[in-house]
Amino acid sequence: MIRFRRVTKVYHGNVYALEDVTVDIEKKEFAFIVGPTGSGKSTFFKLILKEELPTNGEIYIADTNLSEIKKWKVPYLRRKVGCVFQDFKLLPNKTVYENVGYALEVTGRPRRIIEAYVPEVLRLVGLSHKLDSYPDELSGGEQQRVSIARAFVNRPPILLADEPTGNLDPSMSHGIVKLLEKINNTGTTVLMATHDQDIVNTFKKRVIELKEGRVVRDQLRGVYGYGS
Amino acid sequence: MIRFRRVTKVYHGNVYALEDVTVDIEKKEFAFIVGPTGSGKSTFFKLILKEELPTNGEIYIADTNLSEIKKWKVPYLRRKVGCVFQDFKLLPNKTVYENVGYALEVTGRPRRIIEAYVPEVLRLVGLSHKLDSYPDELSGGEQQRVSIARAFVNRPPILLADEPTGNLDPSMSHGIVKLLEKINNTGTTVLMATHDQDIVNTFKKRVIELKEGRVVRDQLRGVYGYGS
Amino acid sequence: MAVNAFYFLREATTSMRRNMALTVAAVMVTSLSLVLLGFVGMVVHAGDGLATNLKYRVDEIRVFLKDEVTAEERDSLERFIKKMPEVKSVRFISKEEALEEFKEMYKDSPDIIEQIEGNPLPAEFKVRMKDPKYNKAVAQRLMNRPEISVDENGKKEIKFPEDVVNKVLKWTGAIQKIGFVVVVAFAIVAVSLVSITIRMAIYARRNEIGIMKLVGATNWFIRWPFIVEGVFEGITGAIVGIIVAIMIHSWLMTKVEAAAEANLISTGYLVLLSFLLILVGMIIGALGSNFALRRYIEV
Amino acid sequence: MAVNAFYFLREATTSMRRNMALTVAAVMVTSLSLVLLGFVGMVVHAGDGLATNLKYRVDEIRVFLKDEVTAEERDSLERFIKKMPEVKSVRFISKEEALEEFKEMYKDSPDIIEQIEGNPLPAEFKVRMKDPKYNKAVAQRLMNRPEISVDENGKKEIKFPEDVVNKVLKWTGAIQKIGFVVVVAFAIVAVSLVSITIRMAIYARRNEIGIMKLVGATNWFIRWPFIVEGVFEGITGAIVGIIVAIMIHSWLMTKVEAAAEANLISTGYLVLLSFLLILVGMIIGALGSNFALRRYIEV
Ligand SMILES: Nc1ncnc2c1ncn2[C@@H]1O[C@H](COP(=O)(O)OP(=O)(O)OP(=O)(O)O)[C@@H](O)[C@H]1O
Ligand SMILES: Nc1ncnc2c1ncn2[C@@H]1O[C@H](COP(=O)(O)OP(=O)(O)OP(=O)(O)O)[C@@H](O)[C@H]1O
Ligand SMILES: [Mg+2]
Ligand SMILES: [Mg+2]
Repeated sequence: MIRFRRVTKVYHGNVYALEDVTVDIEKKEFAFIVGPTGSGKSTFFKLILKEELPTNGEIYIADTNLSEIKKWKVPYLRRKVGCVFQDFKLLPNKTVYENVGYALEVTGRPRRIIEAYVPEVLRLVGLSHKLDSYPDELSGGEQQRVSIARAFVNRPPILLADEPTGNLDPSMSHGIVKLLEKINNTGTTVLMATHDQDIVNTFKKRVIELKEGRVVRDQLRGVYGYGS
Repeated sequence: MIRFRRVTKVYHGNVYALEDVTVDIEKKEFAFIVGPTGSGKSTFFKLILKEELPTNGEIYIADTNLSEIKKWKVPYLRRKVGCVFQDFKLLPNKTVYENVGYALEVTGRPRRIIEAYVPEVLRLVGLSHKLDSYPDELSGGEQQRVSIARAFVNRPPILLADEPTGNLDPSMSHGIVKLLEKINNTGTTVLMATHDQDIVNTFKKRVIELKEGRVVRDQLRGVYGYGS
Repeated sequence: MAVNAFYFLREATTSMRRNMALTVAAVMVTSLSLVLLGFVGMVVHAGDGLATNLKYRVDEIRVFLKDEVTAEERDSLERFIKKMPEVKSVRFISKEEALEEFKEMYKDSPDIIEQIEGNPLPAEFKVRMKDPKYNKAVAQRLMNRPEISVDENGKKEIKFPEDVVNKVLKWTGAIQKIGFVVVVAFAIVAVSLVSITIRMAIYARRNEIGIMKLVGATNWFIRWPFIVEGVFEGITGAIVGIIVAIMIHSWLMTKVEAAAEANLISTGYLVLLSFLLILVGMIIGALGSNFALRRYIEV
Repeated sequence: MAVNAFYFLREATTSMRRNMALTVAAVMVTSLSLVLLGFVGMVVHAGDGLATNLKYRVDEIRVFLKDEVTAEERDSLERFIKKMPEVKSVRFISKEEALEEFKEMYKDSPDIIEQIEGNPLPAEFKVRMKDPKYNKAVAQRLMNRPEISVDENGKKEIKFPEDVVNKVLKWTGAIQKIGFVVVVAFAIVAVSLVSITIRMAIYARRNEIGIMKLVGATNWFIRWPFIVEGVFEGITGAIVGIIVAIMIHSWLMTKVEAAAEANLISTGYLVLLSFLLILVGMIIGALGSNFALRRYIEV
């Protein structure tokens, strides 16, 4: 589903965010991406979304080479890849309902679909009572959950989650990862970057560890760190 | 140092973010604020900074009633209260160096002081190599550490930290909290909101637990949750 | 697509409501530009009217006849003149009519009229050309006609429009040139102002646009609400502009017209101008937003 | 404070460099507004010059004398007129000079001059007032002087400026009124455009301003760089505006002046206008940014 072939990403000519990364993620897989801060996890996701272009190497999504996708087709790629951004990226001028609805609206879904899907997905993340709030009226954790809701309202075949539990308390975090697991069971490929030891250790999924831009571990049923 | 007297904060007339909160935090104390997402931790900090006004009750900082502080004096209050914001709040048009320097510049410190303090504090949080990067060129964890550096470059008597480790890996998190402990030992009052069980359990400080806006626990040498 | 059109409209209106300050600013700038444009349009039109008015008087040469010319000779000359393709009309003024005119002209200076004995004034043809530029050529062709009187120096008495009129014409010519330059300048000013406004509005929302793109919106999906917004602001600006222009018109122009004793701007022209302004407003809005969006919408 | 002044300057320049698009937009708007302002200023000044020029000719009444008046009587009348406080100057024109003038005036119409026998023209005083409005009053006071000739109806022969001139004067009066209104309108337009621009620039950075306040910056600490920026943009805009205005001036006005055969705008006036525009630019920039900041800087 997602294939990285010797991918290197260099910012500004000297910041090596990813170096020689080769990874295969199969359809329906669930993998944690772990690694210290600044090790290139977010960059990994940005490359999949074609938000950044690789300096070297090839990336394939569902057997399509990203570098061969035409500019005007990029939006259609992004609709297939739901993403929970580390900094949420909510539209400040839209309410919670509108923020989530927007991801459906861009695909041209009719209104009644939106009116059915959005409240449902917001109920799943526990925000039914905040439909009409604006992002700056939400707590950090609530914003994070809106971002999660938006990423999968669209039922995309791939779901990326960049530290989706960073602002959530442990029980809420467990709930969210359980939700991701449920989504994964319906056939969605899920990639989740995280620092949360408990979660990684509890859920025992594939773990890809990055360090200074290199893949230093790729382990099925792994735990957070070697030492722990 | 910080006294809340029956403080209630209501948003929009019906969202009770804090309800009847009475808390005393002594000078030189170190306290964790814990509680599920949306329980009012950030609101607690916003009230101390006079970013929001309480709906009811009184807040005293160093024996000054916040509601009696004149408008033009609010900036001087804020210089005494360093704050690590949950969403970092970095100036997007300034480099890392300038972002941290700005907190000194607003107090009218001469250039040579700025040139001495800023690199020093950035070294402490491990960002010496990113002085000239802009916030959107940093990873989530790096942005968070810039925010931490800015909050205490000024050596304020009070330091608030709103989930300062949410985007950091466990070892970096431990380092940061150790740093906060060191700062606390020099006489600074430190309040830290967090979801991180490990940290709370390891450092064994005073724990104030909020739940739906109410203080449900206030315990010296506490742990994260009752259950754990 | 029907769903989308509705969506874009809704999107544009909510965006305008939530960014009230920006919307008001954009409408203000548009209407200011269009008021200026309309105002200049009016002034140029009025100047044009004035110029035509004056031109009307300078495409005419006066051909004086010898007193002894007979009626037949006169008619033959008249036919000769009328046959020329450059000539629009010929008017005959007899000696008596000429005297009347002279007396009328100098009725405030009785001393001059008193001095006149009998009728020293010659009969004349007032020959109007299709364009003032033919004056010389027509006069040339009349030079060898015997019916035309001759002055002391033996020169045929054919009079061209007076110097003063010529000078005024030069003036209005210059004013018209300025007017044209000013209209073009203002059109450029208007378009650039609106596009600056819209560009700033988009600049203020550049982060939002970036997010929309990451969520999978196509460029046109992002653009449309802005364009609808631009067009709407353009039209609103035009309407405000028209109201202000009409107010200025009725207040100022009536004064000028009273002074000039002429109706320089017709209602028909005002209506035309209004439609034009609305159209220009729409185009400005649409082009402005589309142009501005180009910078911030690259995948 | 010295440290701060330096800081604010640095802050303003980096901010401008980093928000190049906005800076260029603000400068463009300022200079456009000031070009308009300067242009209108020039036109009004030119119109003013034209009007003074014409006024010069209408503050003069002509007092005709009886042929039989002696030199002493004439001198006594001249002294009587000169004593009046409203009178600026008196010029005597003898019968001979009057005839000369008449002949000169009608040199193109020999038939009229031929009709004149002897010298039917009276001697006259050309009496120039300090202001045209005194014409009537002075004439009134001359009504019972016996030296002044009388027409057939027994009315004293005192001539007022001619109707045509009056009409032109009405015109220029109207133009000046319009000019004044336009100058005021453009000043308002300029200030509001700049303040819109700066408000939008600040709107685009409202989050930044919020952060600065949370970090402990006082309102003035936040305001100063914006004000420096506004003033700088105002001055730059003014300079661009002046250059454009001078270019327009030299291109267009020389044409008009050639047509009008008069030098309507002096270099001194242009220099004055330039200084004025720079000053206005600075004030616009400072006021605009300060005004705009008020909305977003509340603790
Ligand atoms: N736009 C950019 N320009 C320059 N450097 C960048 C840019 N984006 C990221 N980097 C750098 O690339 C490195 C990897 O960043 P990335 O955001 O991928 O890390 P991360 O693993 O997501 O870290 P975190 O856990 O802190 O979010 C960091 O050193 C960062 O400073
Ligand atoms: N400006 C606001 N307007 C309306 N409601 C608000 C506003 N700010 C916060 N709230 C609400 O107040 C409650 C408490 O918010 P707060 O940000 O204090 O929570 P928190 O404890 O910091 O949560 P988290 O751990 O998720 O950051 C939440 O329900 C939130 O939706
Ligand atoms: Mg990251
Ligand atoms: Mg919070």
